[in-house]
Amino acid sequence: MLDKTLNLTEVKPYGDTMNDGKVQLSFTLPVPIGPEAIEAAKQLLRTMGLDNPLVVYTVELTPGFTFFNCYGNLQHTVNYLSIQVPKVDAVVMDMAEADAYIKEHIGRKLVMVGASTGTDAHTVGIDAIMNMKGYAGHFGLERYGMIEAYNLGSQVANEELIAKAIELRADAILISQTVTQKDVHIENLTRFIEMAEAEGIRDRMVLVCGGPRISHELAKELGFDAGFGVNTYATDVSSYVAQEIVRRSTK
Amino acid sequence: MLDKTLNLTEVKPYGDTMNDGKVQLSFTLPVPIGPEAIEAAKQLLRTMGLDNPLVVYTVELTPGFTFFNCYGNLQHTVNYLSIQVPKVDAVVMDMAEADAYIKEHIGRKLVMVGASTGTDAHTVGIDAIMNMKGYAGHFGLERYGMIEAYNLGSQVANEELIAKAIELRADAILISQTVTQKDVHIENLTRFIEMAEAEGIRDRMVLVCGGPRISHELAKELGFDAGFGVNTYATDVSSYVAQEIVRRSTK
Amino acid sequence: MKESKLGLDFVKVEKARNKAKGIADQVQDFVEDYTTVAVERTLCRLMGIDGTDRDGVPLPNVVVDHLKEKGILGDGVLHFLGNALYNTGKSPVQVAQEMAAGKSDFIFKETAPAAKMQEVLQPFVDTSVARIREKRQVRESRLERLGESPKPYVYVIVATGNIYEDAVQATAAARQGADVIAVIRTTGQSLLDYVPYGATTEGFGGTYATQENFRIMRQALDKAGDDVGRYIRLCNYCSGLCMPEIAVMGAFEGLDMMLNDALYGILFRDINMQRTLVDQYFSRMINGFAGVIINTGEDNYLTTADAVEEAHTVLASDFINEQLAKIAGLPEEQMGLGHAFEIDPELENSFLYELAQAQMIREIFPKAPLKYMPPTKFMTGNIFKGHIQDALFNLAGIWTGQGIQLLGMPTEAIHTPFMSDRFLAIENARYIFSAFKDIGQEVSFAKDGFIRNRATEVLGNAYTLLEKVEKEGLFTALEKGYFANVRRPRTGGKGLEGVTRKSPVYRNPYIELFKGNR
Amino acid sequence: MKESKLGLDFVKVEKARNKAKGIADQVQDFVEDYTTVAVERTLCRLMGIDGTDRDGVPLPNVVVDHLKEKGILGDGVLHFLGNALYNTGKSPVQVAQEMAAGKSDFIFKETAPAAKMQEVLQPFVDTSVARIREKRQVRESRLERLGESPKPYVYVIVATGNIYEDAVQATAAARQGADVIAVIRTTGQSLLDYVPYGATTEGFGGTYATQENFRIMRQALDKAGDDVGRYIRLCNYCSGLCMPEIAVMGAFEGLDMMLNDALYGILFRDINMQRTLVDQYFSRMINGFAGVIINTGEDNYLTTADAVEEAHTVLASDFINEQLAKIAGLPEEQMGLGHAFEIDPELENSFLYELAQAQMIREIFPKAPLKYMPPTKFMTGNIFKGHIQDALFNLAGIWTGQGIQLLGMPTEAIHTPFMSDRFLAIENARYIFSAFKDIGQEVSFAKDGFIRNRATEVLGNAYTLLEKVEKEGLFTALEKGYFANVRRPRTGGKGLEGVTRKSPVYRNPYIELFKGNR
Ligand code: B12
Ligand code: B12
Ligand SMILES: Cc1ncc(COP(=O)(O)O)c(C=O)c1O
Ligand SMILES: Cc1ncc(COP(=O)(O)O)c(C=O)c1O
Repeated sequence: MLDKTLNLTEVKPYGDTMNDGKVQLSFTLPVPIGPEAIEAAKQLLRTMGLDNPLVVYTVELTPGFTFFNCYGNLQHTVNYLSIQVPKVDAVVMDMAEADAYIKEHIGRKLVMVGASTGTDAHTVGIDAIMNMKGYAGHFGLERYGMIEAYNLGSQVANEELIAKAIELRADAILISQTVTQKDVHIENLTRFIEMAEAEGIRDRMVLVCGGPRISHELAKELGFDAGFGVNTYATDVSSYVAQEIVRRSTK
Repeated sequence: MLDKTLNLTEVKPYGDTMNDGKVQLSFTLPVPIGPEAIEAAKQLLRTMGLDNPLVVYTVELTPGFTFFNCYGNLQHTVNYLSIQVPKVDAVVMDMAEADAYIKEHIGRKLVMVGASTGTDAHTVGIDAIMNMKGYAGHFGLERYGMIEAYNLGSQVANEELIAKAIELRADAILISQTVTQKDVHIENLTRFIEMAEAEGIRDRMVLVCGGPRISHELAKELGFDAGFGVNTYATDVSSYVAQEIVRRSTK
Repeated sequence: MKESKLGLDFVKVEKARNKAKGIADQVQDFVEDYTTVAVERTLCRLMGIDGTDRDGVPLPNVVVDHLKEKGILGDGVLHFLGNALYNTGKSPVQVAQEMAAGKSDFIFKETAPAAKMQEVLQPFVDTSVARIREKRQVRESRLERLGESPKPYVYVIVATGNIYEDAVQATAAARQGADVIAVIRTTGQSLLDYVPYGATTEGFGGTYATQENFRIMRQALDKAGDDVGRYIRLCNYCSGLCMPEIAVMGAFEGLDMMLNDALYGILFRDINMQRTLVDQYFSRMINGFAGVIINTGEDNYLTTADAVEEAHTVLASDFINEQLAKIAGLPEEQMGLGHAFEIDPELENSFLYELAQAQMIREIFPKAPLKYMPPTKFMTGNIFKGHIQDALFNLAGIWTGQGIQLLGMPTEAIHTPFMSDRFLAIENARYIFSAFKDIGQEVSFAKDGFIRNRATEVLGNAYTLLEKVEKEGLFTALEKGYFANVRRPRTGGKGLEGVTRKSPVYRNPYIELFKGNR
Repeated sequence: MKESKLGLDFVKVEKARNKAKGIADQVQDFVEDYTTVAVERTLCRLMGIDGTDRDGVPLPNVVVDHLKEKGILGDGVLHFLGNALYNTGKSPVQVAQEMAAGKSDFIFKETAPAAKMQEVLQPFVDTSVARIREKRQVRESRLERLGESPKPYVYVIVATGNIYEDAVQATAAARQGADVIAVIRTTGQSLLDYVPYGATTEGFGGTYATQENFRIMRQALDKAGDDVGRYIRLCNYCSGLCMPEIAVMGAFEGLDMMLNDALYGILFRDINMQRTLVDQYFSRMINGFAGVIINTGEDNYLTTADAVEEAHTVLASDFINEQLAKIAGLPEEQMGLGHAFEIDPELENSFLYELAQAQMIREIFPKAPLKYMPPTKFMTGNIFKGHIQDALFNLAGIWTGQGIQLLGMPTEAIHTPFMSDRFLAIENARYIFSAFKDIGQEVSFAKDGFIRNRATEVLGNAYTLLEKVEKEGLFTALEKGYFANVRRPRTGGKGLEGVTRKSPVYRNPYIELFKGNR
């Protein structure tokens, strides 16, 4: 019998009844369509911990490749209460507040240099953060009175970005990465950190990255100070950088 | 590195490269939206054997329930070559062939009684098999010269069906089951077999069931002689029953 | 009315409507002379009789079954109760309880004078009428306060089997944008000749319709409606062996919509035709008085028959349902006449066929809040394609201005909806309704084009069918399988034993009170 | 032409077209005086120079870079080769190979007479022309034999990074109903000033465009086409620093379509504007002669700018691309002018905006096989909703009779397509194309309605913009950021160093052979 009470230390997927464990899946197997294919799919579902594996639709995409739509009841659980996710440590301030904060606690304009790096040509993300007009009703960093923002555009090589940041005596570097195929972003960001260390700016500047597949956790792992994912606005970045710089100067 | 050769003893899901293991999933967790929810989802994906768990979309369906769209790379494999699926043992004959076969090998009309049983009111499936006009271009059993087919309709009680079958001296009973919520079909089919045994017809008649969630394997487990799923036609059933009866009579 | 976008022949429409009126009048001639166990149980409930005996048998059944056994049901339960009250001074529910306890059967030798009986019953009649009227007023004032949703209403089902889980699902759906929540009934309930009692948590493919379940869900939706600032309508099912009984329970608990079709039970549940036709009359009267929108079930024709070949049977049946509802005093604004997007997706120009059909029904029943049903028959386990089939259905709905859009679920061929399925379905509808908001007034259909010709053809075929049914009578038409290819014998099916000819003393004051009133 | 469904002012359309002609003529005045390293490498390839040196540098680069270093590129590679052949009796590829091996640089004191040079070059010119013409004829006879697909063509991408895996995916897509397969290029290739050599298996977000990869894919598609009984078109990308070079490789290998936009490289890859404008001219001439349909990239404007506000920039750019293509001798039937369904799904009546835009472009360029791009910007990780966005895109495509429907994938916001994503996308398109087959001829748009007004407004704004650009010149317009809100300096960006003024001895016989011919 299904235990229908919610236990946050043993959370299961929910279809229409607490703890029913319902999960929807689809995938392709490189085997021809038929009862054996269905059985293979079911066996895989079972290895994933899914009870009552149900193959509801199959189609052969091309001879030897079968696509499956499936459902199953997951037996695994997760302890929601034990989850700790590292979060960017900053109070989000709006533009006026951030400007006032920088004026009061730092007393000079902060210099921030941003780019979409490597072979990545996606600029909409970094533009959303930096450009004057901003994004979704939030002005970008270029509009801030107390921030001097330089947006170098796309496909900027790591060396070039670092050189520019040194030249401008940047307080923070903002990197955007969108293409993630074959983990090209991880490689590129890792190389950036190596170079930043080699150039001795690793601890002198606040290093920030962002993009649709970036999380703060990932950024920290790679050696950045902070990372931002979807639905980030200039306010998030400016608040964090300003507070981080104050934090560092008072250490 | 991905091994890009197909090994049928270790089959993995296929996204766009052999053995990449790509699986698409969606599910709801009874927790509020946020980074902790995403982490919970990722942990569950890992317990399922999915590497690189990727949460690509989240939305809170109602406070405290978050829906996730995810991808991941399955590490488990399945040995396709070792799979054995029991199959209905019959050569499919068309209507004319079946009639001729019955005439030649049995020499009298076969009586088949069908129904959608229990509380199940879905008749389209059993009608597709039995009704004169048939389904998808295949005539139904009522059209066969050498079959006397009785379709009792829907919501027929097991006792009633068995009584009718005995009265008509049926050669085969055909049961259709569509509603599967809370395994009501399993219960109903199991009860039918118990009753059939009690009434002593278990081995005297060929017992067949069918429906969108019925497989031959499941039917055998439940004690039926054969089971038929989606895309079954009258030809499949008539061929099987006729050949099975010949098989039994020659034993 | 505005000019037809289809160039419909409205003279033919009126002729068809007249044929349907002829059919309905014939039916009504029969109906007036009969009552049923369900009608009588309904009167018990109106008298305040509720609860069960020690074995769980509902008290209305205890009373009515007893009268039936005694062979005096034709006198009507109110005759019996009037006499019992007059003779004992007890209340109806006390009478029922004591009868259930075996204390007395309250059947007295002599009968009180009719006027006296009326007098003792009147307070109970008044109470019941006031109770229903009050619920209607609550709805109206909530609607006034919270405002009305634009049409098509977004209608979704919940069907977990457990009323408390249903309430969670319904609340979530309301927050996501649902305007109407229907609680699907468990398989088999429509064949029960009683209504279960109390809150229930175990159903198959649906949840029991009980008065307590109605109350629990009404409360949940009122709360959700306040939270989201919209009035959320609640829907349940009249059809089956308890049509009027469930109608009155819905009226008591403030339901807003009920599935109620004059033919559905006959065709799809093998309920005896005499029984259902008598039951539908009183049930619709109650729905009408309670301000409940009925939903008819023409969509079901197309789950078995072909949507192109049999399109005209849907229209013909809508005409018949309209006329029968009219006789029961139901205003057009409460007639959720049904039809469905059950067209084969493989058919070339499938959407054009459907557009013609949907627009045609819209123009023929201009005031009715048409109930439009989603694809079900051609839905498969391919949830991705299914989601698009549903999007096209939503498109046809906004394009032709349907009233009630019963959202399709991507998982239609798999399971009753998960919470997330409902979310996706609502998101689908909201996107389509917004993206195509003004399409209806932006486009017109080519003269002599495919769409106009198709509508003309379907109307023509419907007219021919209605003509035939009027000539032969509805009973015969049902016997011959004119609808949904299903044949039903006049004296076959379930529930005939519950039909009784009214005796001369029979009285039902509610007919006068309810019919056409509010 | 048939009457406009939008009541478009075709006088204004012609005026706009004239403005665009003025713009293109100005550009051409500049273009005629220049050549580029890419153009010269293209001529090397036409001469049969292929392969690489020991370090993997392609031989065309070896030759052209050498001439550039010597400062004599302005004379043209054919001048150099003519002389070398005349003096040595070797073939062009031998010349290149020996140069690469450091054996000789073939730069001779005296120059042979022009007529003599022409004579020695002529056999190689003839061979190259015959080779391209033959490929064109192969296409035509296959099309004749297998028949043409109805429009819109179903166009899908493959992008695994591995050409062999791409071939598997492409074959699967062809079986599922794709008419065109585009092999997306790896990130960054458009900024390489050479074309990699040989079969490749490692790309990011796409696969290298190489001549060998073209060949492998062409072969796979021919096989698949035979199996399914349809001709399957192959598409790749000209844009970048190697526009004409890739065009000629495509011509040699029987490609059918190429992305080729006069402005795309400038705006979206920061390639120098002089460079791209010179390159596009020769590349389009080659595409034209080879019977290749070009696809322009106006869709990209809307991936950054707003689809409602900037709709007119798409139309204006289509006009400019049309006129530049015309100058290069490309027939209208090969102009796959671009636009895109990048409208915010949250916008009320979003589909009506899009319908107006798509129909407008259809009517303004009646012979062009318009390339219609799917939603990308507003696609999210919600693959279910995304599938519906794509369905609406497909609906707009069939409704307005687009030429090439670049199918959207439900996973657009997530990854380059899986085999199953492509299946779902094709299934989506086929369903919509069939369900709405004749919708275009069935409906018309209300006079003074939303759709007509919107089309008129966009045309008006496009005209105003073209007027301004004609006055200021295209170079200045690009400097001022009139397109896609991107500003590019005239002498900035990549590849300017590869642009050279032609010297008086410069000759390119292909211009005469290719332009407007077939
Ligand atoms: C627009 C777009 C393009 C445009 C880019 C135009 C431009 N000027 O940027 C064009 C058409 C040029 C393009 C080209 C390509 N694209 Co593209 N593109 C997209 C698209 C449709 C939208 C991306 C976008 O603009 N999102 C909107 C912005 C606002 O969101 P965002 O980037 O996530 O930014 C937010 C946050 O992440 C964060 N953030 C981002 N950066 C930063 C930085 C910092 C410091 C901070 C604090 C925050 C932050 O804040 C932002 C605001 O909230 C996506 C699909 C999709 N719907 O997501 C594909 C997509 C990203 N592209 C893709 C690919 C593969 C390509 C190509 C490589 C294809 C090819 N081979 O030709 C090319 C080449 C590009 C290259 N070399 O990199 C893939 C990536 C697959 C993957 N996961 O690896 C996608 C997912 C499409 C797909 N399914 O194939 N693309
Ligand atoms: C049509 C339909 C109805 C019609 C039925 C009309 C009729 N006369 O049959 C109506 C509207 C009445 C109906 C009602 C209900 N339905 Co219904 N219905 C469907 C629907 C849309 C199609 C089923 C169908 O006809 N398929 C076509 C036939 C040809 O396919 P088939 O049955 O699989 O048959 C083939 C094979 O399986 C096989 N076969 C079948 N039987 C047999 C027997 C033998 C002996 C053999 C050899 C082969 C065989 O051969 C057939 C031909 O190839 C499905 C959704 C869907 N798209 O699948 C829901 C569906 C089956 N219904 C469902 C439900 C829950 C109900 C209700 C219980 C809802 C309610 N509470 O009101 C009711 C009550 C019915 C009841 N008491 O059983 C659910 C079942 C969920 C589940 N898995 O448990 C479904 C999946 C919809 C959903 N998502 O909720 N339904
Ligand atoms: C009119 C009508 N009543 C009732 C139902 C519900 O079915 P049941 O009779 O099982 O409650 C339907 C379902 O489609 C219907 O259309
Ligand atoms: C005209 C044109 N060329 C080329 C491309 C491909 O991009 P890349 O320049 O990276 O090859 C596109 C993509 O949208 C395009 O529109």
